[in-house]
Amino acid sequence: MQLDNLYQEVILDHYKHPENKGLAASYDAQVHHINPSCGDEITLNLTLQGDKVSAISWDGVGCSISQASVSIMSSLMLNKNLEQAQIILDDFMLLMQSKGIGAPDEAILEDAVAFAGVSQYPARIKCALLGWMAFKDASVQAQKKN
Amino acid sequence: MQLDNLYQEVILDHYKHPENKGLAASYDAQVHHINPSCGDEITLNLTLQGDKVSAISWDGVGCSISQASVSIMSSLMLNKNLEQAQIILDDFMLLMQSKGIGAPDEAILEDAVAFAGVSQYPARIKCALLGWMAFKDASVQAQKKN
Amino acid sequence: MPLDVARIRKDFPIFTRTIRDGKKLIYLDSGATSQKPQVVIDAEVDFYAKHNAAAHRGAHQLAEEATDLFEASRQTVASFLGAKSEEIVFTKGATESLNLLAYSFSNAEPGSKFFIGPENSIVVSEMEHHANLIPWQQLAKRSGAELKWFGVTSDGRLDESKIDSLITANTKIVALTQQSNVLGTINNLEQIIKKAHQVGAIVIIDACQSVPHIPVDVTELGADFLAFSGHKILGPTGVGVLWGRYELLNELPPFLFGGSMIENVTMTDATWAEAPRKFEAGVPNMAQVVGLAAAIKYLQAIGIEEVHEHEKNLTAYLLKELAQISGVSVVGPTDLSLRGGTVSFTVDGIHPHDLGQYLDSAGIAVRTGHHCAWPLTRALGVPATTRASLYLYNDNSDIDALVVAINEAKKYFGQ
Amino acid sequence: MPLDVARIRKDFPIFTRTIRDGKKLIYLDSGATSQKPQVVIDAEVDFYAKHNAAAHRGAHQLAEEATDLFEASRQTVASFLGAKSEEIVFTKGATESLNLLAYSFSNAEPGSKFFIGPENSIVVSEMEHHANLIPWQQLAKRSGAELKWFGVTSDGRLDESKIDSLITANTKIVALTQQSNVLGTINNLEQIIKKAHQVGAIVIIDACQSVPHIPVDVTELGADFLAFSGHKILGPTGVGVLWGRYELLNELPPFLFGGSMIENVTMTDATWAEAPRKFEAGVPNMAQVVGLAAAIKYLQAIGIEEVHEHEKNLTAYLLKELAQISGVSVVGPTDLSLRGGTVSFTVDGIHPHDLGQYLDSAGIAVRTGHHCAWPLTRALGVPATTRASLYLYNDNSDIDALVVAINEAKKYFGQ
Ligand SMILES: Cc1ncc(COP(=O)(O)O)c(C=O)c1O
Ligand SMILES: Cc1ncc(COP(=O)(O)O)c(C=O)c1O
Repeated sequence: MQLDNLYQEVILDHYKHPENKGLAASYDAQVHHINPSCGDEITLNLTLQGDKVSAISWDGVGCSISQASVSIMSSLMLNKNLEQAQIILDDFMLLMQSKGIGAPDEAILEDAVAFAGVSQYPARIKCALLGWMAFKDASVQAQKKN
Repeated sequence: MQLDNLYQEVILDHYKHPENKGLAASYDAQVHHINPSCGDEITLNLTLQGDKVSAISWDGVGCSISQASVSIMSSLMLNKNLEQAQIILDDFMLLMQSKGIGAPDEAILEDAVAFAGVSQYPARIKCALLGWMAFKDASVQAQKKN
Repeated sequence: MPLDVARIRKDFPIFTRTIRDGKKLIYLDSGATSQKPQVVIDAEVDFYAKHNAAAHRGAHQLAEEATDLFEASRQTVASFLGAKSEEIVFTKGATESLNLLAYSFSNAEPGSKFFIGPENSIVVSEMEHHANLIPWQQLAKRSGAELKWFGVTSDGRLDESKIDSLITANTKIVALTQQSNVLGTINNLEQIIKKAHQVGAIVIIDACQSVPHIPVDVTELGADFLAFSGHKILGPTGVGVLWGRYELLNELPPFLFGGSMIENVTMTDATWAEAPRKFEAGVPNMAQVVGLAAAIKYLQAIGIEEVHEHEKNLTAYLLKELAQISGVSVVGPTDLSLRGGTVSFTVDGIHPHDLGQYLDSAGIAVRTGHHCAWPLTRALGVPATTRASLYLYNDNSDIDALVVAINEAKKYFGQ
Repeated sequence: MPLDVARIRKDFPIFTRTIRDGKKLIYLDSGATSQKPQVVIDAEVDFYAKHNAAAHRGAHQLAEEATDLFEASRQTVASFLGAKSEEIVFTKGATESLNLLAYSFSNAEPGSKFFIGPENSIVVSEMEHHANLIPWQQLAKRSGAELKWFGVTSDGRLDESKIDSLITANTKIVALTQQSNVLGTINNLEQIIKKAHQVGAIVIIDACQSVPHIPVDVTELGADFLAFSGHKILGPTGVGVLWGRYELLNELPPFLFGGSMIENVTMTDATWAEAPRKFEAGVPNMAQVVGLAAAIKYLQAIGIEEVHEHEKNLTAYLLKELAQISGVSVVGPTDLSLRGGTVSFTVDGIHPHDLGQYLDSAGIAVRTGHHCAWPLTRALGVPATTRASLYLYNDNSDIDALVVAINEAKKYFGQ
């Protein structure tokens, strides 16, 4: 079934068992992002130690794609330094724009390669990006604070 | 030629030799009417004696239809009482809405029957009506004054 | 007479295409936009191919024909609504119609009946589409007026209990939807209109979701202005209607300024043509207006009463079937006398976006999200809903397909 | 390469019809609206028949396709203008584009670079179309700003001699036409744009009559905003474009409020999406936007340079032929380097309306009157003019027919 390209098992797993969900009490930056076309929302807390992501937690409501994406992203980014995080982010953006023909680098994106199928569904790309955009925003703010 | 229905000789005659053109110095009411879609303008001076149109004069710029129409109208209305004028006006309005199939009453409209052909050219009906609307407006104002 | 849906579907070319590798198109998204019968497409084509010229601007034959078609379309719309021809203003859509009103109020001088100041209030409801909410929020900000609103009852009806504190002597505008695009609720506006007129307020009706589906006669309705979009009533995109009671419409200050809406213009000043012309600046959306008239004639030939009856039966069937699926909750009234064929619902454990995607993979088009009525979605306490909206080309088999697919989706997403 | 007009005419279905009992259609009214090639009509039909759904509002396949077509059209328009995709706002026409700007300025808060107050001035010209004059008159009234204008020289050019007193440190807006719809004058705006930017003013270009006829690259032009209509560039009615430099466009407050232009909405407040979305409230004129893109592609395939060259040659021929008819006076420049193919003229003793009617009876469509530029007509000291306006489907034989008919009209009206 074509739909299985979109809803890979790892996505549905993360949707049901999200990682790093539940907001930490302390953080360097907190951001709240919304997808205006569907109403999905997430709040993301980020803490840096030097230029390393030392803590990341989030809460939100939304579809399996947006929630699984932020879950996978949060695990992926934890303990990365900001340079590595940027590389991952760029790669993920590229994958989202690839219209289903991108060949994602599993060494970099790890579980996030599961979102390759999303790029065939233009209306869902924003769902997949919601958490990543929040991370980008939060990391800028956290750096400013430090 | 179909166009001859529109440009009857009496129309072109009045266009070249307009009657009652040149504004009288005194009047009961003066009105200025414009056709916004083409820029035709006329000024009309009207004097009543009791309920009789005792003087009517006008000036203006515009196409043959608008200028001939005000010329013919002015001659027709002169010395009529307001009741007769209203009958003539109503008849002319009806003729203009007749889409080329009206049978104008020559006993009432006299030379103004020449405008029967205008009703086939929707864009020109406003030209033919310009002077008549000015007359209507002026007669209301003149009555108020008296 | 029940509608012959099989025959009706033949009038709509889109139903000859398939979805996602060969699946039949089950279109349940008419609340967002309706499909177009061939006669509407043909009317636009005919205009371009045979009569295209700038209406009201030229003494040549093409311009005459374009003008005739354009004005005859105004007549068609007027008689459909029980209105006078000169009460119909063509816009690009309901959104423009409603914004036109909000800006025209702003353009009124002190002393005008349209002038609105800090002492006034504007009343809307919690079930408004953004298009009938944000323009009034902004007018309130520009003018200093207070924005008030009717709430929504837990079963999705307009809560009229506070009418006396909402509509008061200071109320200038009451702007309400006739049929909710989320809940399907049909609002009986009689009492509210009466009350509004008692206090001298102007009543504006968002009829986007009503005029395409139920008989609406503006004289009977008794409101002052009414707006709807062509694309939801089988017509082209890019055209909408604003109806206004003539005395009001003609007194209302204009909104867009430009060609064809003027009486006289100098470098520093301008005066206006009479309504409706003064609200139609620029070369109009002629082909779309002509297409809209064709859509209305198509609906009239079938009968808007018949369409309404058909949708009522379909809605009854849809509600009955949805009630049998465990985990499905319909938001909005279930009493058929209070609602039309727009049905929003949630399915436990499946986000609407995921459900919509699954349905799409089965060829079924629905809408998911807040449906441009975000405050309502929030008031209902759901993050989003899935909406199936019906029209004359739907039948029970579409609903059966939806029900099968919802049950499949529940399995797919492990619920 | 000269245009193959005979082949081009075959692309336009309207040329298969006849006028006034069998006469060939000689269409010289493209300045009012252009005719449509079959590919444009087909693009609209194709949208309705195969891909119709509400763009940006649904996760189903039809909505995806509608969104793709809509956004690809934005890309087509952008690359035609040398702009970025996100700098293109779709409106219902140039009139809306220009009014959008005037109202958005009004919506700016004090402190914003768009805020305009009594200390500011707005500069236009005496040759503006009402659509680029009255919105600024009204903005001046709303804001208390002063309206100033460039005059027109006796030969119909922009009189730039007073530039230094017109454009000053207080100037907020300079809004000018790139090509006059009456005189045909092409304004070289380089100096004015430079001067306007020196004083920090925002430059708005009415490109209605230029973009369809001459290559326009917004980056080279250097203005800040630019507006034109689809229907004058072979496209559908009911669609227009506003281009804006992105930083400015994104900062500009929105105009129409409603669905799809928001970021977040509560009952009392709303925040906006980024440009261009924040200027496109409501379900958009999708079929018309797609048709406009088809029109632009059609023009690009022929080559806008080639179209311009063709019109230049035709204009030269038209001016030469008109000069040979006694009693005919052309208003506007006769120097071909200063003008395009819109030629207004008067004929001694024949009112333009009568001439137009005569020409119509010969199958020739022209426009007569003030052409929605009444202050200009007054400045020229004529009550009205007759206007012949050329496009890619015209050739010398059309001009020959016009000349014959003018001579006949002179006899008919006894001149
Ligand atoms: C120079 C100019 N500006 C503005 C307009 C207004 O365009 P529209 O009527 O398509 O909105 C026109 C055409 O009517 C025009 O020629
Ligand atoms: C109730 C309601 N009001 C207003 C609108 C706005 O209509 P449009 O987007 O066609 O301008 C819609 C549809 O989107 C609607 O459903």
